[in-house]
Amino acid sequence: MIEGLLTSEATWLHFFIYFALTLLLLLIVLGFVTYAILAERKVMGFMQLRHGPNQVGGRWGLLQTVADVLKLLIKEDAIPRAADKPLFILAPVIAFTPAFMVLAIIPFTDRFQFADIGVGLLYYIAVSGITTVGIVTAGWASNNKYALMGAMRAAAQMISYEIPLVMSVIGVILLTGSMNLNDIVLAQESGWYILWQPIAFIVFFIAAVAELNRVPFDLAEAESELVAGYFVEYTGFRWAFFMLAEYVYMFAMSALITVVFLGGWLPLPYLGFIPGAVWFALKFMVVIFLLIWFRVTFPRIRADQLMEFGWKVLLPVAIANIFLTALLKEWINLF
Amino acid sequence: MFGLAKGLKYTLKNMTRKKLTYDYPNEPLPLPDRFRGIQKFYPEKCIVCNQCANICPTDCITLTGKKHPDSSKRGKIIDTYDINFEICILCDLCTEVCPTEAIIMTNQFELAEYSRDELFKDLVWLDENDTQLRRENKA
Amino acid sequence: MSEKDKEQLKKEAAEKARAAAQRKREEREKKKEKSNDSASEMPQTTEDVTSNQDLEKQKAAAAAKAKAAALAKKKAKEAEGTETEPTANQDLEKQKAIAIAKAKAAAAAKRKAKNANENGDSEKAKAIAAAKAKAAAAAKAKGKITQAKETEVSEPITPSPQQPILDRYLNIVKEHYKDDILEDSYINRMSKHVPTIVVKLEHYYSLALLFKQHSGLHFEFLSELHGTDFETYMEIYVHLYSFKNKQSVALKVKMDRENPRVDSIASIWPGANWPECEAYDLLGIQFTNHPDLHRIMLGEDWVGHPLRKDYEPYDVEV
Amino acid sequence: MIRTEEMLLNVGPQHPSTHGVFRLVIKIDGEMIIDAKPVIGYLHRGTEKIAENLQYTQIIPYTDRLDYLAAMTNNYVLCHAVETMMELEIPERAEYLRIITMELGRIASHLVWWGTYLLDLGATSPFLYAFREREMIINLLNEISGGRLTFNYMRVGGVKWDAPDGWIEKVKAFIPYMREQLAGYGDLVTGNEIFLNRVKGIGQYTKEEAMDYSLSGANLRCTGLAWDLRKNEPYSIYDRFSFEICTADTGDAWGRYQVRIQEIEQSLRILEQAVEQFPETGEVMGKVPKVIKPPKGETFVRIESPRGEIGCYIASEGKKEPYRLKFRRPSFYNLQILPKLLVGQNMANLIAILGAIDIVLGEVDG
Repeated sequence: MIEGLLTSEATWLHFFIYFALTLLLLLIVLGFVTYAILAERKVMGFMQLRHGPNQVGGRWGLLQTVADVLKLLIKEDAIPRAADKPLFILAPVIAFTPAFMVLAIIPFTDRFQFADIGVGLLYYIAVSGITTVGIVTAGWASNNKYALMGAMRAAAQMISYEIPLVMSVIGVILLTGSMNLNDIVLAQESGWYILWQPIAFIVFFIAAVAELNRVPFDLAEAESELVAGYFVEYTGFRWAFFMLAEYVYMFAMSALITVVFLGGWLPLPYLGFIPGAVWFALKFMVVIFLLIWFRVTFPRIRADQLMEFGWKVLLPVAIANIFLTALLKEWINLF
Repeated sequence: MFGLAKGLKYTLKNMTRKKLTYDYPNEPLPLPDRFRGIQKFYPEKCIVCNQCANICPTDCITLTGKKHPDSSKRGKIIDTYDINFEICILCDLCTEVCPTEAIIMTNQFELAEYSRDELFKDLVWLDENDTQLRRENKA
Repeated sequence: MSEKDKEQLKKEAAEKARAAAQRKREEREKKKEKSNDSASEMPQTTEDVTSNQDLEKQKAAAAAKAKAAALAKKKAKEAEGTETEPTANQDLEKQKAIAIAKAKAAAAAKRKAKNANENGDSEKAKAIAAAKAKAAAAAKAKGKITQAKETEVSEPITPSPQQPILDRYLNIVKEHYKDDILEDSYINRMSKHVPTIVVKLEHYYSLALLFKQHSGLHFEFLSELHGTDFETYMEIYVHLYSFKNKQSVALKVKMDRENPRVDSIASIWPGANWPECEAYDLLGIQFTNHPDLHRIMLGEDWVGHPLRKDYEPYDVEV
Repeated sequence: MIRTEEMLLNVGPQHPSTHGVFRLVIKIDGEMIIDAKPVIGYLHRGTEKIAENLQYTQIIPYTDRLDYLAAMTNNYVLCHAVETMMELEIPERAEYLRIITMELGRIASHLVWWGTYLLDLGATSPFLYAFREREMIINLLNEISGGRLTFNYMRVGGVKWDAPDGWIEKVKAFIPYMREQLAGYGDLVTGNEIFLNRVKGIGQYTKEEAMDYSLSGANLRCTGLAWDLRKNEPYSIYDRFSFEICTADTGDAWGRYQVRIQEIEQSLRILEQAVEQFPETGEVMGKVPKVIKPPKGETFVRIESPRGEIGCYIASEGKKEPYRLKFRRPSFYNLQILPKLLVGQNMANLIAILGAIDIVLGEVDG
């Protein structure tokens, strides 16, 4: 449907339809962010024997995040005097934009996708890498030692983990023979890639958590060490932008994992009567839950150990996986 | 990896356990009888012996007595009695030394005020403070 | 008017103005000084200190008198046969050797008495009384009886179980030093019978070093170090412990109160570093050769040393 | 050409992981620490000076505020010092109550350490689990003393209150519960590979260094020296209980972790026996003169607090007030080794090392 719109005649009507659809996605994403934060707090609360937010919006605290965002919006916008002002203002934007841009290529169902690019996977990884620039910019522009250290950590971490992330999906690409996300989903009809590529999944998942800067890889923030890392000087809506970027990115990454390894909108056998959107949402939520669950349980990894793990464990394993997959593919082709 | 899995199992198990936090300001905090909260003062029991003011480690109690109005009786009665809750540490020593139990502890512990002056509690306030009085006052 | 005249006039005017300004300034300064004089009446002037000293001397004299009175009382009591309470306060200027000898004599007598009579309490009591009398007699025979010795002699209980340990310490110290470097040594019964050694100020460091390094002493653990202001002198109290020998010792050193200065032992036990800083901060004791002596608790701009007994709180705002 | 620069970083006095107002000025090269200088005194309240004008009973509430995580031991050390001077006889029942409350306090203190240490390392949950159990202990102590943190429970010659009805049974029921939770802690943290990597080999020192720097408590025992004043110089009635001195031989943060966790177990053992032997009846206050006036002289006693060796020195002139009162505060001594441990470590290890020493700033600053 959307694909049709893109290639159709450029009329005002089509523009508005497309615009409306984009707005819809934006609302979905913002709605997701609102409730992902709530869900995270609730799940963390439950696992820690607390109730979590339950004051604003009834027993389940449904309006808690809304109230928080409102508070952030009316907060004073403080910019440190010694900060590099233009960069300080620009940084949240740089961090935030790519997180939204990557959403364009995610196939939520077989119909609902904004851009069906041939190299979708590559596009995702390339664009998402820009977020790091935003984080480093923020850390530099704040003119704060903690922020700078956080930014440096973030840069080192992103570079080290981008590589295993890419390497691990090469196995999937080898099996599919395409970098198009629709093709990847359709290739999983015989079985999800989590079954065919378990090693790739584990490597990808770990690298993804690191890319998302989440526990146990939250070194860039590291509340107990660097106070708040790169956004220590940010307040109000600028800070909210970082938060938003983080959660939108989490949304995108979970969606990507769902698409690449969990068969996207594909149903389980004999359950095809349930619509694809529901399947997608279910798998997506499992991934999100996993991320939250990790956050509740694990302590933070140390910076040098993180590097060591990335380069000495994940990367060799990912490369070995490519080799194995190639062998497997040849072997299957033999018969 | 095994240790990580064990940890994950532990947190998951706790997800369904009974929650420990409760709705504090709406649900009062259950406190034992011996709890040391803001003092209650009985002016009629006080014999102005000054022991509480003397034992107070932070010197937050000031009191004055006056002659008994009924001239046939001896001794003094209390005139003013102030506790400065800016410096009171609720150590319970004043109630411990009081021979007549004229000053006792209550279970009331919420002391937040908007100004420091309001923390200066006088005889009237301390006399009227009679919620959740402590039953057992002497060891 | 020529320009020169003008200039001269200007100069003169300027000079006048300057002179006036000068005068004003001087006046102002004078005023300031006056006000300063009235404002800066801090208690720590030399006069006050000396008067304090005088006071202390008087106090000391009074204390001595009181002691003498107490002594007389005690003697009377002894004659009646009642037991006097052991006051732990030894008179520190007395020679320890005699004291120890006497204590030993008392102990021997006591032991004898104990050995001889183990049948009944009454007998025991009698024996103890006899022993005491003997010891007292022996002490008297020696002539110069001092208060400290008497209290030790009249002690009703057996010598402390720690006495041999203290003797051993003293022997080791004697081996290493020709002259007498100790001011005093005794068992502090109030402090779980810890052998206590008071060393002369100049030998403090070397004795501490000996205590750590000698294999028979080997106090490798500094448990506590602090100073006390005793009004007539300052004192450093060091509690040492040997994990090897399972023994402890309290090492004390006294110093002049007006200019307290002592060697630092932080190079022997690094653990003494901060406690010495604390003693410096709160009591003003100077530790020579300390690696980093600074005011650890109060900050460098604090006036005075709070734990000194003559401390007057100094507050800018008051 | 890359130019590097040293950076001076002010960690604290307000920082999430300094556990109070503790300031650390570090010189760093990248994330590597070249030099560290601790600055303390932000919480100095002059307890020792205040105490010179107070009667002994009045000092007890002040001791609560030194090591506010284990106030019972602080209460005890002061009372013990005065009792040693006056040679007082303490009734049996009071001794047992003292032991029970002190050991409960020790467990509570170690639980706080466990929770906050993991919080320093980035794990949020253990803190809440630890506080669940600590809350139960605090409730128990609240029931007997009337305070949740500042107990003011012990008195010279005994304790203030007798145990309320059913209190001993509650303690009895708490012991197996705590054991069960302790096993859970093991699942959650002790076997966790990330955690092990964070603590093993971190902040290591030898036995000799530990002794030199006057370390005590778990900081000393983690080097393999079996030294516990409860066992080696028994005070109160600790010689009646059988328990072991927990040691580790690694001398690093992992060793300290193990020692503290085992100490919780040993404290439970002591509690178990104490509750079993608890006398049915008896006084809780010994025969004490109305006004406490220790004789002229001085004393120094030391006991084992959760943080190490806490000592109390009293110089008395035979008056109601002490002439000089001095506390040997274990955290103050333990913290001295910090600069030495930090050199050459990175920022993340700073937190791990500082946390493992287990300081309470109220105690460091006196």
